[in-house]
Amino acid sequence: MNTTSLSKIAWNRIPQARFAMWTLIAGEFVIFGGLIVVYLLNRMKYPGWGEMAMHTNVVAGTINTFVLLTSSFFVVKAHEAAVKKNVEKVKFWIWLTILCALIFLGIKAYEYTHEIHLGFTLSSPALLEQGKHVETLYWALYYTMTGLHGLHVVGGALALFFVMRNVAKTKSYFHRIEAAGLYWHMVDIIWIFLFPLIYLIH
Amino acid sequence: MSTHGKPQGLEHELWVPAEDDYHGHPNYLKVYIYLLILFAITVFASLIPNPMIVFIVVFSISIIKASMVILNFMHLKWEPNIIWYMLLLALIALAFLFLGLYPDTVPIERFFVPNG
Amino acid sequence: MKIFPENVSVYGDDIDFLFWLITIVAGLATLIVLFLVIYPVLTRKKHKAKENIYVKGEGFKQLKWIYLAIFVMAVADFSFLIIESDGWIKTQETLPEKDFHVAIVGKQWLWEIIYPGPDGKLYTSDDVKKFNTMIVPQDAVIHMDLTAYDVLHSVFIPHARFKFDCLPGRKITRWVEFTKSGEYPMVCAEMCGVGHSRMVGKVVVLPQEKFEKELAKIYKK
Amino acid sequence: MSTTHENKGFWHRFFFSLDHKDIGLQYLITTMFIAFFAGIFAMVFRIHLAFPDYHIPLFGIIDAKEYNILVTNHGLIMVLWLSMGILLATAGNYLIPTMLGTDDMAFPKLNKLSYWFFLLSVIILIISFFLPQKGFGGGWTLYPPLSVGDFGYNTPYKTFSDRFFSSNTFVLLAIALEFVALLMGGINFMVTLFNKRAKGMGLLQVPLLVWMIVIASILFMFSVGPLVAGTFMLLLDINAGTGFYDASRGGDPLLWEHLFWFFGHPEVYVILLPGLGILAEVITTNARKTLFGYKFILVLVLIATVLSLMVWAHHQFVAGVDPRAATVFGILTIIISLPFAGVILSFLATLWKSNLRLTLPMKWAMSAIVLFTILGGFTGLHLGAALFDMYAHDTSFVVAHFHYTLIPVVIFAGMAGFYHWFNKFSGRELNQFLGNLHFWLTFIFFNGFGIPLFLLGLAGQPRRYAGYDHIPYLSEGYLPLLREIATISAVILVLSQFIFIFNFIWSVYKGKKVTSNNPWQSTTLEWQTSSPPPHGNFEVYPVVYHGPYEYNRPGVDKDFLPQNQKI
Repeated sequence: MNTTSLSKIAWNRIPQARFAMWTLIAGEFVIFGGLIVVYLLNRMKYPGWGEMAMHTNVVAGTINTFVLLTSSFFVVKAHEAAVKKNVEKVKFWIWLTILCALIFLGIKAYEYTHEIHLGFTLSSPALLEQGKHVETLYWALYYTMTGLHGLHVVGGALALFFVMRNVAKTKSYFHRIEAAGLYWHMVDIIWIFLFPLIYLIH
Repeated sequence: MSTHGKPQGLEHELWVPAEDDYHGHPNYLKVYIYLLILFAITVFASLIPNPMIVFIVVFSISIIKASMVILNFMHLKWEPNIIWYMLLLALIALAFLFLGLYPDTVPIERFFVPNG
Repeated sequence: MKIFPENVSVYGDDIDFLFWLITIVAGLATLIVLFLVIYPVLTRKKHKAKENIYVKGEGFKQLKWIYLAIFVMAVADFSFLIIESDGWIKTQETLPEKDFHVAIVGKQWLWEIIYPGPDGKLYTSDDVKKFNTMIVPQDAVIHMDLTAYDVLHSVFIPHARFKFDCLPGRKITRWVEFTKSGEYPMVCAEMCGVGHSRMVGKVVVLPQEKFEKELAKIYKK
Repeated sequence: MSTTHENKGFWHRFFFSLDHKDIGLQYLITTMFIAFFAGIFAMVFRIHLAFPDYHIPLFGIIDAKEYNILVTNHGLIMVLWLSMGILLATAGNYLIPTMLGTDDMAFPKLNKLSYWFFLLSVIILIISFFLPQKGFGGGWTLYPPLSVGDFGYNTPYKTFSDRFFSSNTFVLLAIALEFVALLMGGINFMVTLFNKRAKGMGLLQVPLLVWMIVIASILFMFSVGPLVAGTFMLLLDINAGTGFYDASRGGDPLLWEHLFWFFGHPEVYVILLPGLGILAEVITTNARKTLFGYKFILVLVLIATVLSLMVWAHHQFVAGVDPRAATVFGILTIIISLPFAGVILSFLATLWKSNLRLTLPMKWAMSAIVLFTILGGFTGLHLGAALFDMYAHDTSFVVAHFHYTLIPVVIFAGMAGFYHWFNKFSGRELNQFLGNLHFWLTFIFFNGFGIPLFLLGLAGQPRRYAGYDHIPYLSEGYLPLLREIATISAVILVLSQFIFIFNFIWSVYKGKKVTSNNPWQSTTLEWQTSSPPPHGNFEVYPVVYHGPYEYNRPGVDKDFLPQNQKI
């Protein structure tokens, strides 16, 4: 059986790096999905959360969404360059992506400091003093979801960096760019869901 | 890795080329621009005063955006079925989780014994 | 030798019946399984190697006995379900008209029983709180509000075949009706810390007149 | 044992090795090490229940807090570390590449990393015993709010270092790390199955055990996700003062129960499926018959996999879930018993009219089927009926039920596999007399322990009590006697495992060398190479021509036809 031709991909034939990455991504979806399910249900249960959502910085969130969408585009460009085995272009697009990740994290850090300044923290003792017990949970979930996502941004950027360095050094392993890129897209997709849930619905 | 003793003969049937890029490439720029347009719609839709409508509009656009990224940027369109099945199973699991949790979360009123 | 503790509630018989029904049906299935395991062992020498049947178990014709067994099992299972759903709806999903209302609140590690007080309403200022001993009238539907102050607890009255968890932050109302007066244990069935095994209260079931006298005594204090 | 690795030192072999066989053995030894303690715990708390005044050597007379710690850690270790460590990690690592006829896993480095995470989780779990709380004691289900504070006395932790260096935090970290380890392992298994099969081996020619381990890994991955998020939230509840499970802050303790059992029920199948796979291998080899209904079993298992994601709330029938939802979960629970009935019946059909060899692995396998079906499966019907569950929930009946589902799968099927493959991975033979002694002692005293527990549960004995003598209705009649029988049996059950450990160690060093690579005359690929397999598993990559269970095939002169042998 010769399976190299494009049209005859059987239902289970896929290179192993990509296969492993897709499996990982499916697993990550369930983790974040669990958090989003918890968030959605509590959001339905406590209408008071809408008021809390107004305290988030929509402008910063919008810029961040744009940054991540753009970085996703950069990663596919890097993949396109990797297919052509063009090391310089791969390096260029990956560096742009990592720059986007840094911008994202910077804006997120600015948001966090602002919110902590307002008294919204993981445990929000300030809200408790005002008698807003239920609302503390909103901020706990906010920090959990965005924090976990932020960790994935860091992880994805590091993965991209190391893969790029290895590719630049050895001039091979180009398929790893796509695998790391897949992970980066997953980070983007999670944000696509987090952004409206956290920032837009009041 | 260097200590690996490799057996003789054919390793295994060449299931797939390990590095060859055998899937198609959509026009990434076009997809990116569509994504930006949808993103703009999302942001403007959030200005609607009714939160329920905002939720429905914004969440469905999110699903469209996510599937565009998955299908085009992540090349799911060209991936074999097993990846689809796997993602489908993840969605099924999440749907069950949501349905199972719903009756025990949303309609429940909080209660504390007064003067407890 | 009795298997269950003596049944003193109106729905206890349903539960005992369900147990015996499933046990008997499962017992018949057990005999079949044992036969299917032991018979091949006893006759293992009879089959010379090549007399074996090379059956792959494909297609309906070869699998028909298994399909039949699964079908029979499905029928049995669903009849259990139908039989038990009556009792489940009666005990859990419906609340008959109440004769007496009481709240049981779990607390590490005792049961706090809240009686409604002279006004007959719970959670008002004249409520009376008692610990560990709950007095209830006989032959009367008793509504129990189950909740907890700190961690999860679970009210378990074995003689009444009643069990339900007490969760902090929510009120769950279930009912029970005792058919016989006496003292019955009320234990905690959910891990609640070091004193879990010492969290043993009792239910005192009294005939109506005697119960009213006792209740009046409690309210007086 | 180490014929192929003489030139490598201990550290190289048991810490840095990339070979999947070494990693499998690393898993085996680590899990046996930790399970040894869990077994001792069980012995100690059982003795405490039946003979509260007995001064237990090394432990003394244990108090309620120590009792809770022992029970909790017994459950945690047995379910999360032993069961998955043996059936998924050990069996998967050792057997998947050898059965698929390839040299190693798809990602050997990831495999090694996965073991390191597993080892780290074990170390962190052990550290949790040396923290001020002396171990976690809030029940293996870790239900908050009990698991958030000082589970012993409900006194909240004061400072951050108190909270972080507490047994709660460390146990949760250990669990999280173990999940990560098994997720990495699972990805590896899956990719290996799909991408590294021997030439000619179609997906339906893969031995059932490999399929079962891979399906179990996938199921594990999809069910564990929400619990990983939940564990993260519980860690924050303990350490950062959030209120995800605190009702006064808008959280909900029931949320944890849902997330936990959303994983916890599929977990039962994660353990069960590899067990069934081992049974399939052992039964076909010893029955000298082809497996009845290979595809049928595979389809049933796939159905059960999807169904198992929607039955979890039957652990919570009386935990405050909506009773109407409980009805739905009850129906689904009953439905999921049907596919497994089909699998067991297929195994029984394989035995039917067979020319079976009553070898030691076969004894383990057949008793696994009997015990699992009769006392584990059928009592599941009792508990699946929500109305009876209201009475039996959280009593010893449940304890007996899940011991009768897990022990046949983990111990009996696991031992069947161990005795079956021992001469493959060690190159030596086990002592048959000690093996038989181990089997019969385990079989008899497991029942001597389990059946009294059923009766105690029916008498209304709640679980996790550190003593029943102060409760009148539980200390009258024959109940104390039953507890004593159960305790003595449990003690002998645990002690008889020492026979096994002795036999294992003795046979590894002093056992008779195997004379044949394929002593059971089995067909699958791992038997077609030397014992133990060399580095890289095969001298020449095998080429596969047949399905995995070609026994007594018409037209073949021998009664078995190896997968890599042309007719």
